[in-house]
Amino acid sequence: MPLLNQPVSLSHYLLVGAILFACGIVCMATKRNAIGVLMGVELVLNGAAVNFVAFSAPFLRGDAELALGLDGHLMTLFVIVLAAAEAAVALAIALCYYNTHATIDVDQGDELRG
Amino acid sequence: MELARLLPLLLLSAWLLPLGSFAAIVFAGPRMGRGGRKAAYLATGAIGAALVLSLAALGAWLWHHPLAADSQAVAPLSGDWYTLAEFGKLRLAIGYYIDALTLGMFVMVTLISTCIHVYSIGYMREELGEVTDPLVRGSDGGPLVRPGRFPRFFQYLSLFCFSMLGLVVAGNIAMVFVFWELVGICSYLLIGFYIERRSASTAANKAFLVNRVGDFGMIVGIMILLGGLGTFAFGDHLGAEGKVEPGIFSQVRPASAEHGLVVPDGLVRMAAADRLAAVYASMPSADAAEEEIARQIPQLRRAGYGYGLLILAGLGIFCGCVGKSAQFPLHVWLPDAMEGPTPVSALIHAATMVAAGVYLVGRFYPVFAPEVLLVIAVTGCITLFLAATIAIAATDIKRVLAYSTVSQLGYMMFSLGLGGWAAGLFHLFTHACFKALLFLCSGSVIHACHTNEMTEMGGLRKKMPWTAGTMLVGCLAISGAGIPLLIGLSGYHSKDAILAQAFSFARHAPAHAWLFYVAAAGAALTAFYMFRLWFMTFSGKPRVEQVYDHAHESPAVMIVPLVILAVLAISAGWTLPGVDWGLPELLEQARPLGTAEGFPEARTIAGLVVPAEHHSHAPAVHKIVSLAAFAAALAGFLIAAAFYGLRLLSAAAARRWFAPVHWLLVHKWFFDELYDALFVKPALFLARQAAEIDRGVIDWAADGSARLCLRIARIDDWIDRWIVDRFINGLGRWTWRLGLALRPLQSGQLRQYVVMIAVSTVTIFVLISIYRNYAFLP
Amino acid sequence: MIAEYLTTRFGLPEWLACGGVALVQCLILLGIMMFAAALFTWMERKVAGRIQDRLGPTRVGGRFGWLQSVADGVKLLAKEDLIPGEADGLLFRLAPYVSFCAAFCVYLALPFSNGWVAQHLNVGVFFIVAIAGLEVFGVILGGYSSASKWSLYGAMREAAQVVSYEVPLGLCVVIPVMVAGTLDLVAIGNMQRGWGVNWLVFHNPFLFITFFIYALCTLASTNRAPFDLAEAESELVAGFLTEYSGFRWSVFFMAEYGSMYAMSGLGAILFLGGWHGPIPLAEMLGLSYANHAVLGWLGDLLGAGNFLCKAFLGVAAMMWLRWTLPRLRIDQVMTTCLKYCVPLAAAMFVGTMLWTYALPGGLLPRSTPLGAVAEAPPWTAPRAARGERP
Amino acid sequence: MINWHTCFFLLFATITCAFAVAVVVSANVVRMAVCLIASLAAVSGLYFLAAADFVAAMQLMIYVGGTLVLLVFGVMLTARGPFVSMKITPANWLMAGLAGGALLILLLCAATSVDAWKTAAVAASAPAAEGGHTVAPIGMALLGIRVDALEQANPALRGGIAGYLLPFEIVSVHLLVVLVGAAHLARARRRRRPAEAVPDASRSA
Repeated sequence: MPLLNQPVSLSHYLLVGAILFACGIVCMATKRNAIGVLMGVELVLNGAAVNFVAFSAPFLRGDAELALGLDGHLMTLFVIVLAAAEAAVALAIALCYYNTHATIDVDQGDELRG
Repeated sequence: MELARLLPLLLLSAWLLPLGSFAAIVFAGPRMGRGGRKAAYLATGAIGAALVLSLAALGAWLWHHPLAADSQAVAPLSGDWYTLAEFGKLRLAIGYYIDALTLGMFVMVTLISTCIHVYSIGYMREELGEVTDPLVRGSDGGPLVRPGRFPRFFQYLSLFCFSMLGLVVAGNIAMVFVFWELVGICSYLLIGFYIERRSASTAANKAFLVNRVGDFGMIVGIMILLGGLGTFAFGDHLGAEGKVEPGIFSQVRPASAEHGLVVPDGLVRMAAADRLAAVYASMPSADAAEEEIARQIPQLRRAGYGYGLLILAGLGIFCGCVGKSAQFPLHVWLPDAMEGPTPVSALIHAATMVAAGVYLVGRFYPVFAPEVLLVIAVTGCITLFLAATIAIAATDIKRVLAYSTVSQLGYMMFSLGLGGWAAGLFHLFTHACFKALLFLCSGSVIHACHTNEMTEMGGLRKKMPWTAGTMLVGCLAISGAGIPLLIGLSGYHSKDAILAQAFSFARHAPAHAWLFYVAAAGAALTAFYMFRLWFMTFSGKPRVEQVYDHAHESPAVMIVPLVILAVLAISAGWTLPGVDWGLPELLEQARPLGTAEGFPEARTIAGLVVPAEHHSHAPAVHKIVSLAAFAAALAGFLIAAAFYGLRLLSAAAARRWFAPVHWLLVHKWFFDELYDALFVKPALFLARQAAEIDRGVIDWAADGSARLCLRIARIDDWIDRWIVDRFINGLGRWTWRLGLALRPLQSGQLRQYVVMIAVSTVTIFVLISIYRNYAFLP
Repeated sequence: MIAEYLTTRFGLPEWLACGGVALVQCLILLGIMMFAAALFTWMERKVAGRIQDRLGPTRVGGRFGWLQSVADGVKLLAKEDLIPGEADGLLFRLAPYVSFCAAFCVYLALPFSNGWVAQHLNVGVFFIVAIAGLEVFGVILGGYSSASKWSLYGAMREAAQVVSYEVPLGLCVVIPVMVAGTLDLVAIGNMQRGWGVNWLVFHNPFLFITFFIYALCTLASTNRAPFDLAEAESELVAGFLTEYSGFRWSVFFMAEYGSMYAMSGLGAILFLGGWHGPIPLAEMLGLSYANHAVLGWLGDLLGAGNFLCKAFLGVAAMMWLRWTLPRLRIDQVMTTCLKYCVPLAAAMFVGTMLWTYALPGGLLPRSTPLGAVAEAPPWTAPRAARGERP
Repeated sequence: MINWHTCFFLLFATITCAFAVAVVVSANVVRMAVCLIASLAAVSGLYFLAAADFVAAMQLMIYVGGTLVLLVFGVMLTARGPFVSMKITPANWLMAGLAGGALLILLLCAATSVDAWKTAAVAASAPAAEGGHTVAPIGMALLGIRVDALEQANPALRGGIAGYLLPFEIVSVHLLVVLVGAAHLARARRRRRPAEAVPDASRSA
């Protein structure tokens, strides 16, 4: 199987990240459910995190000396932690939203429209 | 620890303790117990601790410099605690100047203040709750009811003590002046303690204003000294380069001239500024000019340049002391100051305010030229006689005491002016003891009777045995009672020393012999009015039954200070047998360098002779004076006893016989009226004229300019309305329209925003990549 | 290692060798898990019986009814498999396997003896805690997809409970990790070699208390009484299991017993010395690789026995508690967690930290990260020597 | 010679992308959550492959808990009907799809634009065994010491300045603040009646 014999490179990881990112964007754009939108955000953040991890691995690329190394890992950690924080606040907002609008549909919350 | 470090530390602590108590009461006073009761304990504790520290400091001093009969002057400790600022060569510092006089004053001030603090705890008890002041009418027509001010009173007392101690310890004139004014403001606050009473607030204002007159002179004196000597400091200082910078005293009395009075170079330069400028103009270089000037200065000094300035400086400083120590002609404020609570009167009269003036004269003694001293002596003499005569006619118990204070201060000034430095300050100390005692006794009486008028008292001896006894001690002390030539109460020793000095002076300068006779007469008058007071108050039959029935002995907290002070009044003048330790010896140790010899004719500049003090202790002088003084006092006592004690003579008849004199005395020699006519009325007249000008001219001009402004404003308004506003409104309208046009873009739809963000990002990247020549594409 | 051996000795293709070894390992683990589940099912009934003064199963398979589990299994397999009509079929079917997979994956990183671990992970502790947390997913999915109120209630309770108890559980796990200075379970286990006093539970008083908090949190996170609110048969019929029957139901139960055993094992490694007994028997007998490979293997085998016994005792204690204590109310459950366990665990954390850093020398040699730097650990070696970038 | 790294990468990448797409197309919030967690778990597998073992474990641990909560909220807030779904119009789908697609194309272009990224350096052998020990270095970095940068030439950077102590502390405090804030936002309040919740006046404004 020639496909399985090829080494994986940085670009492959980036492709996965890109797909995750795009899926997240589409998810945010198509879900009327606030929780769904939140999941889209999580996907977007993960797409970014995949990129960080990929860039930090020196063995995936030709110019290994340019790899981020531990910095990439740490940035990913911060992304994960901040994503958790974001989720906490977003869920609290969703709860408030539900309390005031009696629904979770984000299309109903257009009081601030121009 | 060595003395030079220990003493400043002890005195600094003693000095700052009352400040701490003041600050604490300011911030937490009303919350200190019910009605602020604990504020009293705090203030008393602080001043008591200061007393302990002062005693420790004095003890340390005496340990290092034991007194001896012929003790030599000990060099004072001087230095700075903290330098506030330096302007060129001029230093503004919080400094100290410590000698035996400073330490003695510290002990005296803290001791008297402690007694007064304790006494006040009892005296001011009414202020703990709500106070009804029958002398003031409230807004409802009835007597004024106000909240008590117990903590405030102790707060002021603390500030007062702090100010006085600062004045005493001060190491330079600037600091002296600051604390001088602080003492003034404290007396202002305490005299006006019952601020609602019109008389009290007026008296406070009067005290303040009269003091300002004196302070004006003082500022002149300070400015002359500063301009001539270039320093504020009393003592010598180690300069920046390790050079000793001479202080005021060593410049006026340099060691090179055996501490004789020499007009300093600075003053000579100042006086001969014109001639020196000419020298500068004629010489080629500044250095050469300096040399030439240095060469010329002795000549100029011999020619009398600068001496006038020195006299002026001395008179200026003395002017401040006149104001503060209530000397003629600025004595008018002190009797009115009786409006304050009695402990305050005691404090002002005994230990703090008025003592400050005498203390300052004593401190500045080396700077005074003989002419200044003569002025001081004459002023003191006039004051002592004037005040004594007024006291004879006064019926208000506190006013009698007030005039007696003025009179005794006159004695002190008198003595200082005649060269009796130690005698004058000795009298300051003894007077502090017995005058505090007398005031506190009178306070006790007033506390019991609720009136100041002696004509309503009488026979209180039975009701108030302790007060009567202690007050009798005070009267005896102030009259100078004692066994002639042997021993006596404190006043006997100090007054004897003063009279001896006067006698000695009179023998040297016969032209001024009248000073001695007036002083001796004053002694007789003193005994008379004091015993008049005592007899009217305590002996005979009660004059007003209501008052008598109401009277009662004061509580122990007031009696104990009386007893302590009575003991002091008896013994303060004594010299401890065996070691020969006493106040005169202590003062002798503090005597400024070069003043021990007085001003023999050879060394005076104007040919005036001031005798050395120890000459007046010679038996020939002493015996005569002692007997004369005793005779005078005895005469005064006998007359008082005849009129008021035994009632052999009728006081009313005497008043009738001497009606014009009595009229003059009751009106206090018409000083108030005189000042009213001379100063107050013209001032008011001027003010009225100024007001007229204000109204007629300045207001008219101001109105006119306002009208002009209004016209201009109208034009401006038109421009604003029709040009600026239209522009702005147009701008706003366009913004508004733009906003309306952009409004639909904000749909409130979250998902739409997401799509917009994505599309925008893509667009931006596409644009950039086109710009960067498709660098993102593989 | 074995895969290499197979490749070189027998010339098998690499993928086949590796795959084969992986398969065998999985089968061994699955076997252990299934056996444990079967044993514990029987034991639970016996223990319950004894505690309630009954006999429990007595007939099937002889004296003690030791074939009862087999009988149960046959019965469950034979039962009709029901799916409610309103249910979300896909999730309903998926749920038991999610639970089971999670419970099974824990075993992948759990060392049974020195080096006897399917996948030696550097972050073993975190991996196990993370995977164990996944088990609750099955419960929630099952409860949600059953379209039944009882199930949904049970699932929500489970979710709240597990999310809450993960906090103190994580704290309790971190404390021995902090003392040990590594997340590697094998390293943590080997650190406690020697006599029983070397166990981390006796390292300091705070760790001793931590062990009991850990045990409590384990009970809660494996959904055992007195924290079995998700089932709560007296209130919710059978909680999230209401609509399940037959084989799926049994899979849930296997997952539960499996994870109980795994969590007890984790506790044994973290606190109770892992595969080292209270007496260093293997060292006394000279069972080490230094003497001979077979002797070393025997020593490891002894260690494995030790470990399995400790984990077994842990499970026994869980059963004992289950049949002794009454069930808590949901608010009491949350109170226990948030008001007692979390602060206590945090206090223990601080206490241990102070003990480890304030006291010079604990009972164990310190190998904290800071100490490790002083001893020049491998990563400080020049990178070129390790074949990485220059 | 089979490259195991490639094999597992393909496996995890496929799972990741497939479940990410499933999240997008799924209408039921619970199924979305299940798909999301599958996707995220596979991402953590990718992290393991990229020799980031600690990050992978953290990803697993935090996202499991986080998504679990998401799931619970999804269930609770949409529990009015058993399986509520909110449909959107095909036009919306088209718009979102176009935007997402354009973004995807852009990202794909960028990902493949650098040649060095397309050639693996040492990936031929299994690298994870060598590189997968990041726990202690990350811990040290969070304490402010970069043990992986010890041969750093710049002494200022080597002296721990390049560590992550400060960001770590900032993130910790940030988390605390966020927790307090979330608790405040979500505190129990009197529930308004639906009629009040969406007043007509605000709609007509």
